[in-house]
Amino acid sequence: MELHRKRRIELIIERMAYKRACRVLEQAGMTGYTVLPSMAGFGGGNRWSRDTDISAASDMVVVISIGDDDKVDAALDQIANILGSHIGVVSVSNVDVMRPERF
Amino acid sequence: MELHRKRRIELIIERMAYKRACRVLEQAGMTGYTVLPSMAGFGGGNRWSRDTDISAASDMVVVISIGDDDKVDAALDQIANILGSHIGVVSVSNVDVMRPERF
Amino acid sequence: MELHRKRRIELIIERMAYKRACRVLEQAGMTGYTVLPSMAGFGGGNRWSRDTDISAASDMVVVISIGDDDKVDAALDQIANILGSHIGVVSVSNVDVMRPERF
Amino acid sequence: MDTALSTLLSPIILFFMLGMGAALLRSQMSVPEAFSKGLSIYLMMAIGLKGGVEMSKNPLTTEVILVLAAGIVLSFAIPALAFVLLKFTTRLSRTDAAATAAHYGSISIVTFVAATEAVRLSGFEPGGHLVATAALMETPAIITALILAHQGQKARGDIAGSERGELVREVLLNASVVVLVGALIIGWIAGEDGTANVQPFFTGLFQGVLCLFLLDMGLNAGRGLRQGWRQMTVSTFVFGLYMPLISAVITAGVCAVLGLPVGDAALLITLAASASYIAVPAAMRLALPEAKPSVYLTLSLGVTFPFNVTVGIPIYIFLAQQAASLSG
Amino acid sequence: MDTALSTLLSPIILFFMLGMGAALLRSQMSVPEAFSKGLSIYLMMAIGLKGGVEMSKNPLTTEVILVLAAGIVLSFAIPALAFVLLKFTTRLSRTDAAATAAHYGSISIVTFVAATEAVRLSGFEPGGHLVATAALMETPAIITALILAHQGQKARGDIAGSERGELVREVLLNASVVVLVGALIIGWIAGEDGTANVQPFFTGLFQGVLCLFLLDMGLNAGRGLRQGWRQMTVSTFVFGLYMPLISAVITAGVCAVLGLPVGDAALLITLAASASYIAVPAAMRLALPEAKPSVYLTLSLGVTFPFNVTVGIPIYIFLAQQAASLSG
Amino acid sequence: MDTALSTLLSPIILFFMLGMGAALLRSQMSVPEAFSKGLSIYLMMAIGLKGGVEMSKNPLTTEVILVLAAGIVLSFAIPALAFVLLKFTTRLSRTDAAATAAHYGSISIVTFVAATEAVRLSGFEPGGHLVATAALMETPAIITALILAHQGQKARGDIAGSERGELVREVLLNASVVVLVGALIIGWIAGEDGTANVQPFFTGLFQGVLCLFLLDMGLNAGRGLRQGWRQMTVSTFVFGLYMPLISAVITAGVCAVLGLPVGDAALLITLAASASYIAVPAAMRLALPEAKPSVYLTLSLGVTFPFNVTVGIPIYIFLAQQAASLSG
Ligand SMILES: Nc1ncnc2c1ncn2[C@@H]1O[C@H](COP(=O)(O)O)[C@@H](O)[C@H]1O
Ligand SMILES: Nc1ncnc2c1ncn2[C@@H]1O[C@H](COP(=O)(O)O)[C@@H](O)[C@H]1O
Ligand SMILES: Nc1ncnc2c1ncn2[C@@H]1O[C@H](COP(=O)(O)O)[C@@H](O)[C@H]1O
Ligand code: NA
Ligand code: NA
Ligand code: NA
Repeated sequence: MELHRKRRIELIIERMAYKRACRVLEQAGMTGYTVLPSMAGFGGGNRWSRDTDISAASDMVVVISIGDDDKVDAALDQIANILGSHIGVVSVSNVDVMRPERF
Repeated sequence: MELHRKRRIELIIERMAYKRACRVLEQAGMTGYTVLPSMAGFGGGNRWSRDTDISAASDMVVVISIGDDDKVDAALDQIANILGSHIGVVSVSNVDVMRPERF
Repeated sequence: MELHRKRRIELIIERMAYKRACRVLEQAGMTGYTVLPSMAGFGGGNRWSRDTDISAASDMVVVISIGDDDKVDAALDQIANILGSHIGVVSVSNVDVMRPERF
Repeated sequence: MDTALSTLLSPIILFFMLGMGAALLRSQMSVPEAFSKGLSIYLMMAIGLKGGVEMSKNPLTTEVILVLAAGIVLSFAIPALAFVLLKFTTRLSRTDAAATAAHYGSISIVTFVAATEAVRLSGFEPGGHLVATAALMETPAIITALILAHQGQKARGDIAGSERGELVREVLLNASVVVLVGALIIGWIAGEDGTANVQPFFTGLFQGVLCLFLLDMGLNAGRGLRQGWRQMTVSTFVFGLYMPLISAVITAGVCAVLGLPVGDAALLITLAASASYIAVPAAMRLALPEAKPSVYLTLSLGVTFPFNVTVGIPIYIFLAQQAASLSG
Repeated sequence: MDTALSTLLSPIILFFMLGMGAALLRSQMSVPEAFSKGLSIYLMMAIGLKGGVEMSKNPLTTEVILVLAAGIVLSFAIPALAFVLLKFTTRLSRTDAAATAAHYGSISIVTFVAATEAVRLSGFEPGGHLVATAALMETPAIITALILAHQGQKARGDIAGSERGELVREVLLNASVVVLVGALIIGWIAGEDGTANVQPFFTGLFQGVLCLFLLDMGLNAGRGLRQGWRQMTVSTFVFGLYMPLISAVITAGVCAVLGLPVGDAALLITLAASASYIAVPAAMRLALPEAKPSVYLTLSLGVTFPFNVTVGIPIYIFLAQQAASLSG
Repeated sequence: MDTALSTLLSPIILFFMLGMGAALLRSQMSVPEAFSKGLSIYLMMAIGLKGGVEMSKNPLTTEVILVLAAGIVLSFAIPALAFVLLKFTTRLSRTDAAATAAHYGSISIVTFVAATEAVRLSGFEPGGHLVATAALMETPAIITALILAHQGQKARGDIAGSERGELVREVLLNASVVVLVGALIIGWIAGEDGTANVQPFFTGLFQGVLCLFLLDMGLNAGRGLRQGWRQMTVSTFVFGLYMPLISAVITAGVCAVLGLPVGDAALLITLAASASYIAVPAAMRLALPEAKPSVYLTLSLGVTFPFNVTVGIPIYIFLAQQAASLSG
């Protein structure tokens, strides 16, 4: 199985802003992303938990997107802008994929 | 804390097919996996969202499985076969674990 | 976009014990974590599935926490203690982040 | 056509339109999946119980058995017709056409329930065995579709990780078959007296829950349509409108031959005209993963379902009246 | 003040206190989010339908239109007052003060529903158009707050990925506006007869469901208070207690001028005094992401909401009686 | 034994069997966790309220206090007996045996509810204080088990991250204790009149909701059994069948001595015979994480629960009748 090096963005971001982040990923040319719900967390000294948080205000979701170096760089610039206003954390790591033409 | 290098499979796959992927992981000798729900995504030009998608057809889940190089390679061969028919994306990365004998 | 190398803990742990793990992360000085629900899994020869598991006993959650090397090491020591009694798997990987002062 | 209007203005249909409208206007509101899945189990229990209780009051007549048989035959036959029409009028691949055809041979329980309410509103009382017919019509269409899809193709090796029996289990033991058939048998065993205590829940609330459920179905259908319509050609789109009418007319003929009363005929026609959007898509993902869900789901959920719930059902009641007057 | 006590000892309020107590004692229990979100959709459908049916019985009088207009004006005006008070008495930033002010101009549907039950218990019957007023009062406050926040500040570029219309869609097509207004119109169209079949679900169960929902609201409010109170100063905390009273007194004056009956006045006062904790926080995250949710959420959900549900509502009914006797 | 049959053929039990059958046949259907957790909160509110209302009608007699005390004593004592039996007849480790024993000392609310319905069907009316007894019996068993597990073992350091009070909070403030005890007190305070408005929801729907809930419980029990049975020996398996009977016979003796009426006796016997599968497993994961959940969960949920719901309850009613006739 031949594998190819790509970059994986993992963006933890407040729920109300995730669609903005997704649009940014699409505009940067990322071919796909997947959004996972989260149920609890801690940041800035505060704990939150989804089942006891009636508004979407402190709810976070996780956006995963795998893509080429260039596209990831383009996306990160825009994500930095979003995270200037919105609550969230972004990290990038190396992953190996099988069908490189799809990313 | 001594750490040991292993490989981590992250398989994003349509819900209806995830049990096939899990059987493949078990057959390849992976000692465990965990399946996470997802709530939205984008791929092939289409957006989907779980709460507004009455059938399981475009719902994706994420399967995480950590294991030895050999077993991961064996699993990837079979996963490639599944992804020949089913919707999904697989990626592999390096991780460090504490109790290597468990993988 | 300048990126900085950090470590990412991914702890898969039984639901009843996740708050213990979170306290450990906080005590070790990690600045944040996010907890994701999972829906199914396999380990030790047993499959489990959330929708058909009325008690929280075999339910797993995934705790993600990104931080400095030192803090991660401190946290791992304590997590090793927890995993001596509780069901779970921990792995660590390298990630790049944008605002290093936040971790 | 006065009852047609009063059907259209019943709260159930109005809530459906509300949901559909909100989705088309890109409202972000949604009913949580876990909640609406729970409601759907409630609805299936309720109609299963009701059907079973009614069946327990009458002996199994030949007419009942004929209706069941007619349902099965229709579910087997309609996909073949749908497949031919799709291959002639659209550019869908063999697999896509077969998968889509399966949806039209199978049924939509929500359409069935909405039709039941409309039939009652029009003053007819359908028999309990129509619920059994609905359950029996879910599956045969899938078999026809698989034969059509694989016909004349070299056998393909199994997908890794697939298991003997997983498709059969999915098709024969999915939630709607288990709950519908199970509740039907329970209603049959327990009878009117045995189920008296649970009636406030299953009968009293039924129409209210249906409003809530149809609001969600409207949201689903509207979003399905909005997201999927760009991938559809005009010829596939119109298939979603004329195919239910063709099935309805054929079934009206069958009803006339069998001499069914209006209530039963209206429901059998609705079942034939309705298209699956839960059970069959799931089965297709297992059995024909190469078929594109965006095609068959947009058609059955985004086009045919709203058509049936709003315009279709009054037409099917009208056809049932014609069929009954022909045979009567 | 006998009815005040009987309000406080009604199961609805007792379940609220149970939830709040459990949360303050750090119980880990919770109502699943999907379930309580489903229940909230039920509650909004129920009050929308009920309001619509009642409005269908009477023609649209000038009084009705005046109440609707008064609601809109209050929703626009209250945030300006709240903003001034916050800037004078607390150290909140301009943005935080504006965002918080928006919550107090908008409304809390659950407070409204609890007040409706209490008003009925006290022997008054509020009009159906108060539901419409509630829906209309959700939004204007947001506009005032945005003007206050941006006033005298240099324009900031848009956040990446933001889309024209996303805020408008969030504000005008959120779940509570869609369901409330939609159900109101459906109730209006279908009328008493048309909705008779769905009454067992929407009317019979209403108060029971409310108990369950308020148990969850108590858990939410208690946890909100426990987690957020350390980040609050005394001056912000007391704002959450006196602001509803100020809004209530002003609105009582308006009611006296308009000569509203006690039931309607009590609900309009409650709406003015209540603070949003779902719709406005969501809008603020989109429009003013720099404002700290821990401030405005703790205030509206952890302080003002419990205050209103327990102590506030009896006071507002009392004020409504005074206003009515003044004008009568 | 005619009532035994009619119990077995009641819709509630039939839906349980349907779920269990579907799970054993490997159906993939499931009730969403969020939905069934919501329903379980409803059920606990309903029985709590009902118990409280009934207790409000009668003064607190010595008999009531004796029943409460008997329940507590049984919950303390049964685990000791169960532990000895497990150590003698099986190869379970000390920890596993202690953890399993805790489950049998504690109770299953669903079994209690099913028994309440069966007792009513048999023509007896249980007292409201049995609900309070149920709540009181949840916890003592855990204490006995912890003593048994730690006895004669060197003290182990605390697990990292564990917090003083987390176990106590989990055990005394878990959802079932909070809701059950809270609703009981609310029912007591509000009384029959005060809860009249919420009765349609909490009483009218009760049995219907129970059907839906037991369908899900059947699915859970069936899957628990199917997944766990390979890890069980015959001796642990049969423990799940005879232990409830032993507890039942002992409790029947207690009931005879106390001279309890049939309805109360049947429920106290059922409580003693039932085994926890929610509260105790959660507590054991915190307090005895080394104990294997696959053992205790398969036993209590996969073996004892189905046994009790189908065969056990009729036996316990029969034992209660014998006890009453002995003492009467
Ligand atoms: N590059 C990607 N990164 C993360 N998730 C992806 C990616 N591509 C596809 N996906 C997920 O896989 C689903 C199907 O994608 P596709 O196979 O491109 O139609 C999408 O809806 C996403 O949820
Ligand atoms: N190698 C692995 N990769 C991913 N998840 C795992 C792995 N091993 C165990 N798990 C998860 O941890 C749970 C308990 O596993 P175990 O400790 O092996 O009984 C499993 O049910 C999985 O959800
Ligand atoms: N270091 C981190 N690792 C993982 N998740 C984080 C981290 N920091 C913050 N988060 C998540 O982001 C949310 C907001 O964090 P903050 O921006 O620090 O207020 C938290 O509630 C967590 O869910
Ligand atoms: Na059909
Ligand atoms: Na207000
Ligand atoms: Na017991």
